[in-house]
Amino acid sequence: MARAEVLYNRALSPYHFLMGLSYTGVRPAPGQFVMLRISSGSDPLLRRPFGVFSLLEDERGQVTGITILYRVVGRGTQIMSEFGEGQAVDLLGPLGNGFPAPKEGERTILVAGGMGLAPLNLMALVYPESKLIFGARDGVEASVIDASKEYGLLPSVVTEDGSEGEKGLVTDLLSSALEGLDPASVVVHSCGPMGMLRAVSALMLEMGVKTYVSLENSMACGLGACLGCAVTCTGNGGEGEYRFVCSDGPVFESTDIDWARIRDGH
Amino acid sequence: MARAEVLYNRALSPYHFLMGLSYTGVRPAPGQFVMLRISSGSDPLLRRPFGVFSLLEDERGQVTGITILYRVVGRGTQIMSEFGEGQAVDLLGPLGNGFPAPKEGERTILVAGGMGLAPLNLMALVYPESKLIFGARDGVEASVIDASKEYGLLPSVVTEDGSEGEKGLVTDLLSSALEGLDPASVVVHSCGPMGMLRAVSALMLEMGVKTYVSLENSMACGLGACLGCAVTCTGNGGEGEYRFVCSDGPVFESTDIDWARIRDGH
Amino acid sequence: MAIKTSVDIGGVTIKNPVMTASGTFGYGEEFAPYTDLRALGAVVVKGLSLKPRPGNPTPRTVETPSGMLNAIGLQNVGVEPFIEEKLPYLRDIGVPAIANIFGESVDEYRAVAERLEGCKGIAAIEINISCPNVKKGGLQFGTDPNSARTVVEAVKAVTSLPVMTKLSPNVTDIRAMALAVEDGGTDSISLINTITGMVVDIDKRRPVLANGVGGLSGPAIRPVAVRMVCEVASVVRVPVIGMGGIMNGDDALQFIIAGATAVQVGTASFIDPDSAAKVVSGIESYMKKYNIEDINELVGSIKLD
Amino acid sequence: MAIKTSVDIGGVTIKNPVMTASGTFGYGEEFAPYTDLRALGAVVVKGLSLKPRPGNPTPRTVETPSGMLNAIGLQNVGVEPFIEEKLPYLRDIGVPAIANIFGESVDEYRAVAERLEGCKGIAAIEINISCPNVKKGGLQFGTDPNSARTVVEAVKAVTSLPVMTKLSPNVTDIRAMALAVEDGGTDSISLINTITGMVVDIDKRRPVLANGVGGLSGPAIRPVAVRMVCEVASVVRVPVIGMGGIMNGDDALQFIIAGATAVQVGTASFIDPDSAAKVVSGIESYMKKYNIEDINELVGSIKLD
Ligand SMILES: Cc1cc2nc3c(=O)[nH]c(=O)nc-3n(C[C@H](O)[C@H](O)[C@H](O)COP(=O)(O)OP(=O)(O)OC[C@H]3O[C@@H](n4cnc5c(N)ncnc54)[C@H](O)[C@@H]3O)c2cc1C
Ligand SMILES: Cc1cc2nc3c(=O)[nH]c(=O)nc-3n(C[C@H](O)[C@H](O)[C@H](O)COP(=O)(O)OP(=O)(O)OC[C@H]3O[C@@H](n4cnc5c(N)ncnc54)[C@H](O)[C@@H]3O)c2cc1C
Ligand SMILES: Cc1cc2nc3c(=O)[nH]c(=O)nc-3n(C[C@H](O)[C@H](O)[C@H](O)COP(=O)(O)O)c2cc1C
Ligand SMILES: Cc1cc2nc3c(=O)[nH]c(=O)nc-3n(C[C@H](O)[C@H](O)[C@H](O)COP(=O)(O)O)c2cc1C
Ligand code: FES
Ligand code: FES
Repeated sequence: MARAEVLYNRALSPYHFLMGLSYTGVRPAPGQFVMLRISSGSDPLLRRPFGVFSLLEDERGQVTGITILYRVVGRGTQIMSEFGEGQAVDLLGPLGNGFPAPKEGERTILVAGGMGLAPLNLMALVYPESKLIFGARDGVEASVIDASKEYGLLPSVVTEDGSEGEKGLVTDLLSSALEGLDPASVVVHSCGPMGMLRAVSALMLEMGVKTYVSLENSMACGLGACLGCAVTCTGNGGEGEYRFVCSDGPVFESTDIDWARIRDGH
Repeated sequence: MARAEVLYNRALSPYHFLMGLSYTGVRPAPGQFVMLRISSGSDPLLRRPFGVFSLLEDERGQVTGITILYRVVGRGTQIMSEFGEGQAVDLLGPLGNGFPAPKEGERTILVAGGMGLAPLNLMALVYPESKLIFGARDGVEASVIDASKEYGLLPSVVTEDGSEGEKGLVTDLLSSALEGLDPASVVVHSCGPMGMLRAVSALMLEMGVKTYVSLENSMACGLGACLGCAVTCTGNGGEGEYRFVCSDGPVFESTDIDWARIRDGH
Repeated sequence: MAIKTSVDIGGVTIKNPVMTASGTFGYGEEFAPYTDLRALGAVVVKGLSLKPRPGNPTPRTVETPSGMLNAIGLQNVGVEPFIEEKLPYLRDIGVPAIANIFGESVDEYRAVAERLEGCKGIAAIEINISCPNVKKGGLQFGTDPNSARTVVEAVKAVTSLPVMTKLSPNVTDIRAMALAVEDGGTDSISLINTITGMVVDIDKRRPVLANGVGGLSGPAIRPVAVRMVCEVASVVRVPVIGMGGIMNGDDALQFIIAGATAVQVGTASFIDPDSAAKVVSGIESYMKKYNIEDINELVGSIKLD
Repeated sequence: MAIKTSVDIGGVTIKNPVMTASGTFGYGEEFAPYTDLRALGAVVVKGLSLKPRPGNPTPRTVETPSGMLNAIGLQNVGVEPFIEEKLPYLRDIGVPAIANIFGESVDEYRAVAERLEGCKGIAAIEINISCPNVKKGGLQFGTDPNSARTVVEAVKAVTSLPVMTKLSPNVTDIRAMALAVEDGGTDSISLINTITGMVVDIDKRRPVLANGVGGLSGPAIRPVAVRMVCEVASVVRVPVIGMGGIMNGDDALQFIIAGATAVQVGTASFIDPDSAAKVVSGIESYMKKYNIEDINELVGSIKLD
C-alpha cells in the first residue's frame, strides 16, 4: 500500500481519462493492476482495480509513477474524474500476474477492445516489436487510442461504426495480421469486453494460435482473500474449477477458461 | 435548496475556518442557519447545520453570498476544510428563527462562547450599536475573533486560560457590562456551549435581564420533519413539552427552556 | 409515448407509485416550500396514536455509515389534533394522505382507526406494527405473527378505508409475518420499517441516543429491504409497498422490479426535501428509456434463476 | 504506562482482543506482504467443510452503500488440505489460528471438528451456524435455537479445543440464540455474521449476484452489530466476540464497551490489508489516553440508563 498523488488527470473524451500517479514501488509488469481507494470514507467502500497503462520514469530509468487509463462508468470513476492535481490516493499494487514475456522468435500480437487497451499499451511499450490491434464501438470509445499514439505506437484501428480507422471488428484485423504467419510462431494477448475475448479465443483456437486473455471481474480485495472474483476454468482433471482473476490472473491462457460457463454480461 | 459555490475557505487556526459561499436567495436574518450537504454520496449522509456569520453583498446591497465560521470536529467538517475554491456545495436555507430584532431604546448585549460567535457576529454587524462579548477556552479557540475584528467589530474578549484578552469567563464580562444599567432595558443574546448558556441564563434570570439563547442539537432534517432536534421546554401549562431547535429555534427565550432536563453534553 | 404510472395499492389507486414514508415528511406542509407535493402519489403522515405522545429525550438521532438511527419515540400530536389541524392542508391541495397509526394495545389501534373513519382526505390507513404490545409484556406486535394478525383484524373490523400493514424487518422470517397479516385481511403490505441498532459514544461510554437503541434507516439498509420485499412479494397476493434507503429513481426501481407495486421515500427527504418528486421523474425516465408503457409491467419483473 | 491487552476468550488467552474475521483474511499468508501478522490476537481462517466446496457462480460480490454483499458460497479447500497445506504457515510464525467450521448436517460439523482434534497451531474452533441444515429442509441452523444447541453439543463432544459459536443476525431474538448455544456448552459467542440482502440490476432486471441474495457486511451493518453484541453480552456469562463493520480502533471500542471481550475485523481488510493491526494500535492509543491499564476494565463498561 502506498500513498500516491495525482500528477495529472487528463480528459481524452467526456468519459475517458488518463491519470498520472506518483509511485515508487516494484516495477509493474504489463498486465498487472493496481487497486485505488476512491474515498477516505465508506462510500464508495471498496477499492477499484485498474490496469497499468504506462510507467513514468526518471532519467535513470527508475519508476517514479504510473498512468492509468479509465472510463467513467459509475460512482467511483465519476469521483476519480473530478480529482485534481495533488489529490492523495491510496494505491495497492502492483497485483496479479501479467502477460507472459515473449520468447525468442515469437510473434506477439496484442488485441485490445475499448478500455482493454490499458494493459496492452504497457505490453506494447515494453515489447515494441509486438503488433497492436485496437477496436472500439465508436469514435468516442476510440479516442483513447490517441494516448497510445502519443507514445509513438502505431496501432491498427477498427471501429464498429467506421468512425475511426477501418469499419469492422478486431477479429477482422487479427485474421489479416495472421495471414502468411505460422500459427505456432504467434502468441496473441488480448484484453477487452468478454464477448470480444470469447470471439478472439474461439478464432485463435480454430487457427491453432496460443492466446492469453486478461479478464475483469467484480473485485472486493484484489488479494485472493475474498474469493469474489472467481472465474470458471477447465482443469481439475476435466471437472472444472474456480480460479481467481486477482491472484491467478488477470491473465489466463484462453484454453484454461471454461467459456461455456461464463456470462458475457460481466 | 441551492447550488452554492465555495468562494474561499480560509484557515483561522488549524481547526477553524471561514468559508465564503455564493448565495443569492432570501436575506438570512441573524441567528438563522443553513444546512450544507458535504458529499454527493451517502457517507456522510446527512446535511450539517451552520450559523450565518456574515453576508456578502454587491454594490447595490444585494446578497451575493454568505460566510460560515466553522470548527473541525468530525468527518463532515474535516471534509469541508479540504474544499477548494469553486467546489460546488448544496445549501438549504436560511432556516429557523433568528434573534428578535432590538426594539427602540433597548440595550443589546451579545454573549458568544467559542463557535457561538457565528450567529452573533451577523447580529453585531446588522445592529452595530450592540455590545459583543466573546469568551473562549484558549488561544486557539479565540483565534476566530479575528474574523469579527476584520469587520471592524470591537468585542470584549476573555479566555479561560488568559492567553487572549482578559482571563475569566464571559459571565464576568457580562456582569461588568451590566453595571449601572437598568436590567429592564437590556436584552442579552447568547450562543455557545450548553454549560455557558446555562450559566448566562441563570445569572440573567437572577438579575432580571431578558435573555435569548441560540441552541444546537443533532439535526437530521433542519425542517421540523424528523422531530430529532427536540429540546425540553417549559410551557404546555407547566407540564413541559418538546420544541424543536430547527423550526421553533434555534433561538429561544431562556426562560422557555427547561434547563433541568437538559444534559450539557450536547 | 404516453406512460401510465398509476397503481392500485389495494383498494385505492394513486397516480404514481411514489409516497413519502411515515415520520420522514412531517404532515406534508413542512415540505411545501421545497417540493411540489402534487407530484407525489401520496403522503404518509407521521405515526398517530390515540393521545398525543411526547416522545423520547434527546439525542434522538445519530448518523451512521450511509444511514442514521432515530429514536424519536413516536412523538405525535395525537389523532384528534391531526384531523383538526394537520389533515386539512393535504386535503385542500388534493394530495392523498395515508394515516400511519400505532398503539400499545389492540384496543388502541382500533380506537385510532375508528376515529379516522369518515375523515375526508384520508386515502388509506397504514398500520405500524413495530410497536411494543404492553399487554404482552412489551413484545412487539411486529415480531409475532399472531399478534400482528390480531391487530389487522381489529382495524379492518372498524374501518372502511383500505388498510396497509407495515412490517418490521427485525424478524427471522418476514414471509411468515406477511402471510399472517394477509390472512388478517390487510389490503396491502408495506416494508421495511427500521432495523434496530446502537451507536456507542466511546468517550462517554454510553449509547449516543438517550434511548439507547434506535432504528436504522437510509441507504445502508437498502439491500436488506430489497431482499425482504422480494421475499414477501413472492408469497403474498396483496400489493407490496417497498421502502428502505431509496434515494433516487434507480433505487426505487430495484424495489419495483423485485415485486413492489409502489414505494415510499423516507430518510432521503431529510437530505433533499425534493427527493420523492425526483424519484417520480427518475422512474418515468427509466420507463421512457426502456419503452415501458405501464409501470405495472415492471412490478415483480425480476428474473430469479 | 504498561497496558495489558490480553484477554481470555473462553478457555484460551490471546495477546490482544483483535482477530481477523473468517472469510475475509484467507488463510493469513495472503496478507503477509501487507501487514505484520504477529501483531494480531488471532487469525480466524476461511470456513472449512469436510469436503472441498466449489462455491457459487459469479458475480459473487457487489458493493452497497457503506457495505458489500457476498455470496461466495463457502468455497474452501476442505479441512484435510487446510491442515496439510495452509495451517503450517500460521503455526510456524506463531500466530494462533482459529478454525471456522460449517456443515450441512450435525454429523458434518462433528466430522470437521474431529478432524481438527490434536492439530497443532489451532487455538480454537469457531462454529459457523449460518448454514442451511439440509436434513431440516434448508432451514438455517443459525435461526433455530434448538438446532444451534444441537450443533454445539455435537462439536463439544468431540473436541478438546475451546469452542466459539458464531451467530447469525437474521433472527428475531438474538438473545434466545445466544442462550441456546451457551446452554449447549459453547465457550464463547461471536457475532454478527452477515445480514441477508439483495441488489437488483435494474437494466438486466435480475439480481446482481448470480446467487440472488448475499450477505451484507461492512460499516453499514455496524449499528446493528453493536446493538446485538450489547444484547447478547447482557444475558450470557461466556465471553462475547463482536464484529460487523469494524474499520478502526474506535469502531472496535464501541463493541468492547458494549460488552465484547474481543473483536474480529472483516471487510475492512479488503480495503486496507493492515486494518486489523491498526485496530490493535487504535485500541492501545485509547487506553493510554484514558489511562486504562487493563483492557478488561473496558469490556461491558457501557452505562445504560
Ligand atoms: C483487473 C482489472 C483491471 C481493470 N482495468 C481497468 C482499466 O485499466 N481501465 C478502466 O477504465 N477500467 C478497468 N477495470 C474496470 C474498472 O475497475 C471498473 O470500471 C471500475 O471499478 C468501476 O467503478 P465505478 O465505481 O465507476 O463503477 P460501479 O458503480 O462500481 O459500477 C458501474 C458499472 O460498472 C460495472 N463494473 C464495476 N466493476 C467492474 C469491473 N471490475 N469490471 C467490469 N465492470 C465493472 C458494474 O457492474 C456496473 O455496471 C478493470 C477491472 C479489473 C478487474
Ligand atoms: C443550528 C446550528 C448551528 C450551528 N452553527 C455552527 C457554526 O456556525 N459553526 C460551527 O462550527 N458549528 C456549528 N454548528 C455545529 C455543527 O453543525 C457541527 O459541528 C457539525 O455538524 C459537525 O459535523 P462533523 O461531521 O464534523 O462531526 P460529526 O462527526 O458529525 O460529530 C463530531 C462531534 O461533534 C458533535 N456534533 C455533531 N453535530 C453537532 C451539533 N449539531 N451540535 C453540537 N455538536 C455536534 C458530535 O456529537 C460529535 O461529538 C451548528 C449546529 C447547529 C444545530
Ligand atoms: C426520523 C424517523 C421517524 C420515523 N417515524 C416513523 C413512524 O412514525 N411510523 C412508521 O411507521 N415509520 C417511521 N419511520 C420509518 C420510516 O417510515 C421508514 O420505514 C424507514 O425509515 C425506512 O425507510 P428509509 O430508509 O427510506 O428512511 C421513521 C423513520 C425515521 C428516519
Ligand atoms: C467475502 C466474505 C466471506 C465470508 N466468509 C465467511 C465464512 O466462511 N465463515 C464465516 O463464519 N463468516 C464469513 N464471513 C462473515 C465475516 O466473517 C463477518 O462475520 C462479517 O463479514 C461481518 O463483519 P465485517 O462487517 O467486519 O465484514 C464472510 C464475509 C465476507 C465479506
Ligand atoms: S478480488 Fe478478492 S479474491 Fe479476487
Ligand atoms: S432537525 Fe429534524 S426536526 Fe429539527
